[in-house]
Amino acid sequence: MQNLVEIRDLKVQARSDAGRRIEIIKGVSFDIAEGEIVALIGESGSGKTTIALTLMGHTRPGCTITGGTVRLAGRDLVAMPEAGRQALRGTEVAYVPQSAAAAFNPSQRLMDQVIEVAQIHKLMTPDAARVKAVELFRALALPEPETIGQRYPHQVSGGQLQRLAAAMALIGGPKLMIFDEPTTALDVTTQIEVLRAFKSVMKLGGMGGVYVSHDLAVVAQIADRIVVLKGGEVQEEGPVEQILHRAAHPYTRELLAAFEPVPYASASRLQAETKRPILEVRNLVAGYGPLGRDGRPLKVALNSVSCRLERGQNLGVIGESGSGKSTLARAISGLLPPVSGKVLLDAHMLEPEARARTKDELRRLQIVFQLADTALNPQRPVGDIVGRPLTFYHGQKGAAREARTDELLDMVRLPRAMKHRLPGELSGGQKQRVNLARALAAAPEVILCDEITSALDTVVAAAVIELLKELQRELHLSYVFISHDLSTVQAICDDVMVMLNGEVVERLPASRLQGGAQHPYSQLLFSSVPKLDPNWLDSVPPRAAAL
Amino acid sequence: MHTKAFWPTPRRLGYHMNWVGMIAALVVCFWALVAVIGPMLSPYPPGEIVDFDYYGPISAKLWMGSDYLGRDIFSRVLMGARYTVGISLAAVCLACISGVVLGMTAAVVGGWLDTGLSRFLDALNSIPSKLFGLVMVAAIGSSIPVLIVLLGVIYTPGAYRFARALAVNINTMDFVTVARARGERTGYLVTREILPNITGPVLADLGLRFVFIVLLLSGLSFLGLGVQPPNADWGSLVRENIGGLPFGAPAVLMPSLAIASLTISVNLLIDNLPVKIRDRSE
Amino acid sequence: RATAAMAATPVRGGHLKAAGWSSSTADTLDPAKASLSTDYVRCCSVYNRLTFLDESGAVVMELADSIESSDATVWTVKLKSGVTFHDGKPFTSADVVYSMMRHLDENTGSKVNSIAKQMTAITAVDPLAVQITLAAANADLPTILAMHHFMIIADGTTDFTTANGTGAFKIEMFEPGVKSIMTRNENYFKTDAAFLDSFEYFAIPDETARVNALLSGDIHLAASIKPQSMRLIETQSGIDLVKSTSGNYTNLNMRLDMDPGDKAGFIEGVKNLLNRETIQKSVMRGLAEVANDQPISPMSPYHNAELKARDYDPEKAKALFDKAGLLGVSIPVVASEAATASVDMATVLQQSGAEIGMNFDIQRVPSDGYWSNYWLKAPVHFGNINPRPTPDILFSLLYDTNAPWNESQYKSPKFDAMLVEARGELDFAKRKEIYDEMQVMVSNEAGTAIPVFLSNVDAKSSKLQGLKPNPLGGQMGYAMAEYVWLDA
Amino acid sequence: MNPQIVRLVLGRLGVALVTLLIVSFVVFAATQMLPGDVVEILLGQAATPEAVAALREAMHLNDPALLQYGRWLIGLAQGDLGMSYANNLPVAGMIGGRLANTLMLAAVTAAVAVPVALFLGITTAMHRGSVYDRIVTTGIVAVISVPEFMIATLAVLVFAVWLKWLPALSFANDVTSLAEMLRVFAMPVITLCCVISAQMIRMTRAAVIDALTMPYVEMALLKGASRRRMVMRHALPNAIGPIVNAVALSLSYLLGGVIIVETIFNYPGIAKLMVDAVATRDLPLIQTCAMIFCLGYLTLITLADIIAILSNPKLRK
Ligand SMILES: Nc1ncnc2c1ncn2[C@@H]1O[C@H](COP(=O)(O)OP(=O)(O)OP(=O)(O)O)[C@@H](O)[C@H]1O
Ligand SMILES: Nc1ncnc2c1ncn2[C@@H]1O[C@H](COP(=O)(O)OP(=O)(O)OP(=O)(O)O)[C@@H](O)[C@H]1O
Ligand SMILES: [Mg+2]
Ligand SMILES: [Mg+2]
Repeated sequence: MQNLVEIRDLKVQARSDAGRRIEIIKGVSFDIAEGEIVALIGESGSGKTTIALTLMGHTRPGCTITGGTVRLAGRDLVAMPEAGRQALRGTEVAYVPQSAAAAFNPSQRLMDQVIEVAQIHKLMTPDAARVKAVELFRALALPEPETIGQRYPHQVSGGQLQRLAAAMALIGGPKLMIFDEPTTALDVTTQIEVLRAFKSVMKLGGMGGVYVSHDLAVVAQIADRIVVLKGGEVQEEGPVEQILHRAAHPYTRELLAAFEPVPYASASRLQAETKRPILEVRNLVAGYGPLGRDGRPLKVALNSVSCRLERGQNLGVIGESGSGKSTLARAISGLLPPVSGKVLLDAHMLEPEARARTKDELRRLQIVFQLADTALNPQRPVGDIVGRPLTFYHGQKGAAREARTDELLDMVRLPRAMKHRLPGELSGGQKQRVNLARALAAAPEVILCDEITSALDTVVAAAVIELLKELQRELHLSYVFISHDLSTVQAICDDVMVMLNGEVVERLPASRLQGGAQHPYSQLLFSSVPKLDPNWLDSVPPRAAAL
Repeated sequence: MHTKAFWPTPRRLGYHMNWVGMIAALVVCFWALVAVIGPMLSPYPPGEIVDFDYYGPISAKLWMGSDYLGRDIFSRVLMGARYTVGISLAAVCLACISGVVLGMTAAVVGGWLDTGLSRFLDALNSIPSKLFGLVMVAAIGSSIPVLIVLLGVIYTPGAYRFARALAVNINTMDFVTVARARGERTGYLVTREILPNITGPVLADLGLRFVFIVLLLSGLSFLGLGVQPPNADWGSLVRENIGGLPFGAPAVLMPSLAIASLTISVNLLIDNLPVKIRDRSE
Repeated sequence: RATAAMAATPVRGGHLKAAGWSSSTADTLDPAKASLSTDYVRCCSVYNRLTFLDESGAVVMELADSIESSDATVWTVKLKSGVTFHDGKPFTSADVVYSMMRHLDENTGSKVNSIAKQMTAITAVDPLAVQITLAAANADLPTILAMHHFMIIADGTTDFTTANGTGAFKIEMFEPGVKSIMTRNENYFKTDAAFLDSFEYFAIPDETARVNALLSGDIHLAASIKPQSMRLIETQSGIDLVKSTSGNYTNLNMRLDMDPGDKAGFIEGVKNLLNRETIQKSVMRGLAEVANDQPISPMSPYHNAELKARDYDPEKAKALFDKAGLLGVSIPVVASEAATASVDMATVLQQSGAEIGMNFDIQRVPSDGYWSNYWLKAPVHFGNINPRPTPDILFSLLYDTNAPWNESQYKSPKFDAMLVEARGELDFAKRKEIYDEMQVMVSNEAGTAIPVFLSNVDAKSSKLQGLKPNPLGGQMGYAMAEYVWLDA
Repeated sequence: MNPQIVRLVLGRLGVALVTLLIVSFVVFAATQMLPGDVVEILLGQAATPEAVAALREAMHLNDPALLQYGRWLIGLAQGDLGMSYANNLPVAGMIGGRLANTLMLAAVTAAVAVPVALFLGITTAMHRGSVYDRIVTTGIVAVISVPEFMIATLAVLVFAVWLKWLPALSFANDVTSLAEMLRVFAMPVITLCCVISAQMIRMTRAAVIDALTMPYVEMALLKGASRRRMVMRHALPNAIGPIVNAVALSLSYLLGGVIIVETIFNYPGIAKLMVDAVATRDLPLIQTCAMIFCLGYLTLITLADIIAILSNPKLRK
């Protein structure tokens, strides 16, 4: 019998900056049966999105399908004229993008955008479409299904928007749904609700689906079959159980391995603990906007936060998006002067503003940012970026600086030749290493790491964590490690602090994370982390409060 | 591993420019060259009346005909290049340098400096440029330095606005924050972190502004404020010979062509600026 | 020719649109303050003078019936009877007295205050007779009274937002700097004049635009056309040119009391270095007559024909400059579009200078403000002098020691004495003799170099008839409105 | 109304007001620098020193500049624009008719140029890279590069002198009917359109192209929307901010920048009035004209800002 989708020997070419043609999809073939959900998994840049888009007969600007066929319900999307594809999009096959926040037109009401498919293809009257949309909202467990459509995209949360995107895709009654990393940008607590909603509507509609992700645990919950991609080629293909438990391909195994947290042995646990913490924060209050009459900012992002970090140890800070994690890092480093509270470095009080701090204080406390893309000046070569702190703090110049730069690149496992490259010519993982090397150049004692692994894919992130650990051993560093990903925190921290709405709700040693949490929010957070078990999602009790 | 110099090889780093851009660049270079050496090549002094005929046609003696007084247009166009290209270039550099420096500083320092500068330059910008030029020339007289400064001042607010908007965006980037956290001073932030990231758009803007300055200069010539005779910029040449337009006299067509070729080329050059290419997908 | 004869018969009716070259918000209907050509044209069409000059330069009575004097000091002016103002008021001697007295009042801001000052008493003898007493004898009074500023307004007029005159046209609309529209005065006292139904006058300062407006048929007359535009106009059918050489000139003023004009030899050097022929041929395209540094034009009966124009003599000039120690010194020369053709003349001088190692540095300044900021003030600058009816007026305005516009600060007691003497001299031959000598003096001694007399060219549609040259300037000495007509 | 919008709009108005104050100072300072004595111009060269001194006193010209500035500013605030030095008429009366002319020309030009520019800008963005796009964008560059007096003179020669279709002057002809008005305004409007629409087209095109790269436009494509729908429904509404800004900047040119067009077509607008005023050193008139230009500019820019604020759905209730 005929499959819903048959992809045969698909080849996609892209034009490189210099006009050279490169093949980014190198002959991919797989099928999707009616009602089956197939997951595409692989590292960043492996071609997942590209393949997903070819299912709609679309390629990004600069790319072209150069060979093979993509059959949807028997019709070849590659050979079809553009008008024919236009007619299929939204009706036969629909797409749920990675970032719904970006995919919604900010100047139109949600309802108008949800029913747009019906209008474009004249599937039903606008009123009928609206009725159907409300039904879908209800099915997707959106709050206030009757009125939520009247809002604008910025007036709903990320998780809700992601479900609205699904509603937008579903309204045309497609046979095939494509989800492109629909939960990657969400908090774990939100992710679980969204996954649940997707799973239920898919089951209900009996539709076929493609689910793109790099997270094996998420895929395990929703997919029937997994296709593992790397470098534009299929590495391995099989039912979920088989991939999870009997993976044949080394890359798949690497993926699985990166998922398992490596137990962390503290570097300094073994040494005699000094009583003097290297960094201490007392009752820090900080926020944004003008100060109010009570001396507090308009938007308080940190409400009396205290914590301490022992020398040679690591402190994890965890919490959902917007809980104030980054604000804490900015307040400690003096970028956002706190309105009250104290920051002590090695028992010595620091000025609230970075500008007022001495060079030496600044040197001892370094900060590394999440997005390596924006944290590195795109116009300066790597050597300059890493060398600047050497000149600035240590007055090194010329050959001495060159030599030290080389050492630092060695330290973060980058080839010395990278010195001459611009950041734009590096991969995400490499950028993050440069970012780290720059902090190390200052010869700091404490490094504040703000989500430094969140933008990396799992295999690369694991390597960076390993590197951090090694550096700590060699250089006696202490880290404040901010993340929303529990397993990374577990992999590197001694103590963990859970934040919610600018307050610390719980502090506990990393070893007691599982099962040790007392605060209900911490419990929710920890229990929401997906497991590699395909039945995990159904086993977690639904909880409306997370919405 | 051997110590081979890791200078990017041409395969990895190059400049690409299409043929339109290339032709435009050639024309611009040509006029720049004429501005430098042109007057040495001119067959007659620009002020000498060499022909008793006026609006004369192209001939072996007068390569571009004669003007309304019977002077050699070819010599005058060569001489005008120096003024049009020179004044406009100096003015555009002045406007862009001051605008960009002020804009970046305002964006980085913020606060009152930003507010004050923005308001003041906005105020300047709101005065129509030709009338501002008219009042200022009436007030302080016309000479080449005055013209350059005047045109520079007129176009500074625009450059400021543009540079400030770009710099404000760059200023929010994490790498600037990192530099701040490191304790860097404003001077470093402006020159090393912000400037390299806005040069592209600023250059494009500079080119467009150059065109506007050339045109404003000719507009000022129309109002009788411009370069001193017997010298003249191209705008003045067009203006003083406009009476020859009905006969299609080369005296009016040639300087017009010169202006058009320069401004169109500059525009096309900007639109097709060479793109720096590093092939990232290897 | 038949057509010419037919065309010579005036036709009544029509709306004339004519364009001058300058106007501003300072445009006025007050004849005492009139200073731009548009003012003169407008005032001429609504007011009358006591006398005017015909195309031969002869004095003709207008509002006056006769002007007589036995000693050239006390003059009796008999007025025409039956003349009425636009508002119906009869014209009497009171109006004349009021009009004349205004020029003596400092607060009026009259442009001819200095000339009017010689009238020590102006009294009404009876309703149709006025007696004017002069400080000293002046035989030219009838000519002086033909000056545009001495137009007659109604007694007691202070408001000049509109005009109440005796002229051929009534003001219908007047907007300073924009335009004015006049309609025929049906009660005009001259019967064979004022043929047009209405007359619209405005300025198009841009010469090219003015010519184009004429060529496209938007206007009937474009005043004061540049020589370079003639080639275009001559190719067009239906367009005529009216040329008049009237004594208008653009001159180079070198102040005798300032460096470098105070250095002996400089002024003479410049006068020798001015290539008059090039200016006449190239700059003016032949629409000029070579002059010799004195202001009395060949049109005037007092012109000294003996005084030949200086030859272009760069060698002599070089020697003179060398003697003055000025060779190679940069000398600023101020020129402006405001003074007709001055920039081009400066260029010619500069080029001649360059050939003998003299460095004239042309400073072209904007036309606006030129007359108040540079004229009479800069050490070396250009001026432009409109035609005046008599040598006396020219000399007393421009060369007398106390002349208000003594352009080069020429100060000669002998010259001043001769001026007074000639003024009171009623005998033409004797007078001419004195003026001849004065012309030689000015030509040799004053710091004013007058290279050529400019011809004025007005271009008009051939529909417009009756326009003749006049010594007082273009557009029939600005008074064309009542004489011209439009062929249907 | 959303209080945040009200706050933002009030903020913009406040900023405009402050700018206007600064402008008034700049204008006053610049006019004070003009050489040439008004009194001498008024009284003529022959005036006695006493008369000059008396008039100076009467006109308060001997007061300190700051006092004069204060007096002028207070007058402005009360709507008293002063008397013209040149002909002693109230400045307000002299400006009135001229301002109406300028606004009329500006309005007709805007009515023609803005729709044309938006159309061309949007369609070129839609068909980016096509032959049509290339022709239009190259044409724009060519048009920007020609001095406007050249365009105007050429237009007069062709349409008025040779073809005799249109009058060479705009104001010398009385307008009695709409057709007549179109004929009379045709040439200045054509010239001005050439001058101002180029920049609008460029900016509109850039803004729409920018908006077309947004993910929600790609999303619309994946919903099966046509190219037209993508541009009109998704890209355009989000490009309003930069587009109105470009339009406002271009239109502000129509007030003070049209001096050359006014000169060539002999159109009695306010720019020419100001040039005349500079020539006669008529300070009250110069100052008032300059203030009108600045006010016009600030009004347009502020209006554009407010439209941009209102079109931003994040701020809409
Ligand atoms: N327009 C384009 N021009 C050139 N190369 C492209 C283009 N679009 C994608 N590529 C390249 O194609 C490859 C596959 O890209 P794709 O977006 O499909 O990856 P992905 O697996 O979805 O990655 P991610 O997990 O980061 O979303 C990458 O190497 C990418 O750099
Ligand atoms: N510049 C700012 N102005 C106003 N409010 C801000 C600003 N930056 C952050 N906030 C607010 O402060 C609160 C804390 O933000 P913060 O960036 O510290 O969160 P976070 O925990 O780091 O979140 P994420 O995981 O998304 O990075 C949030 O509610 C955020 O909206
Ligand atoms: Mg992807
Ligand atoms: Mg954060």
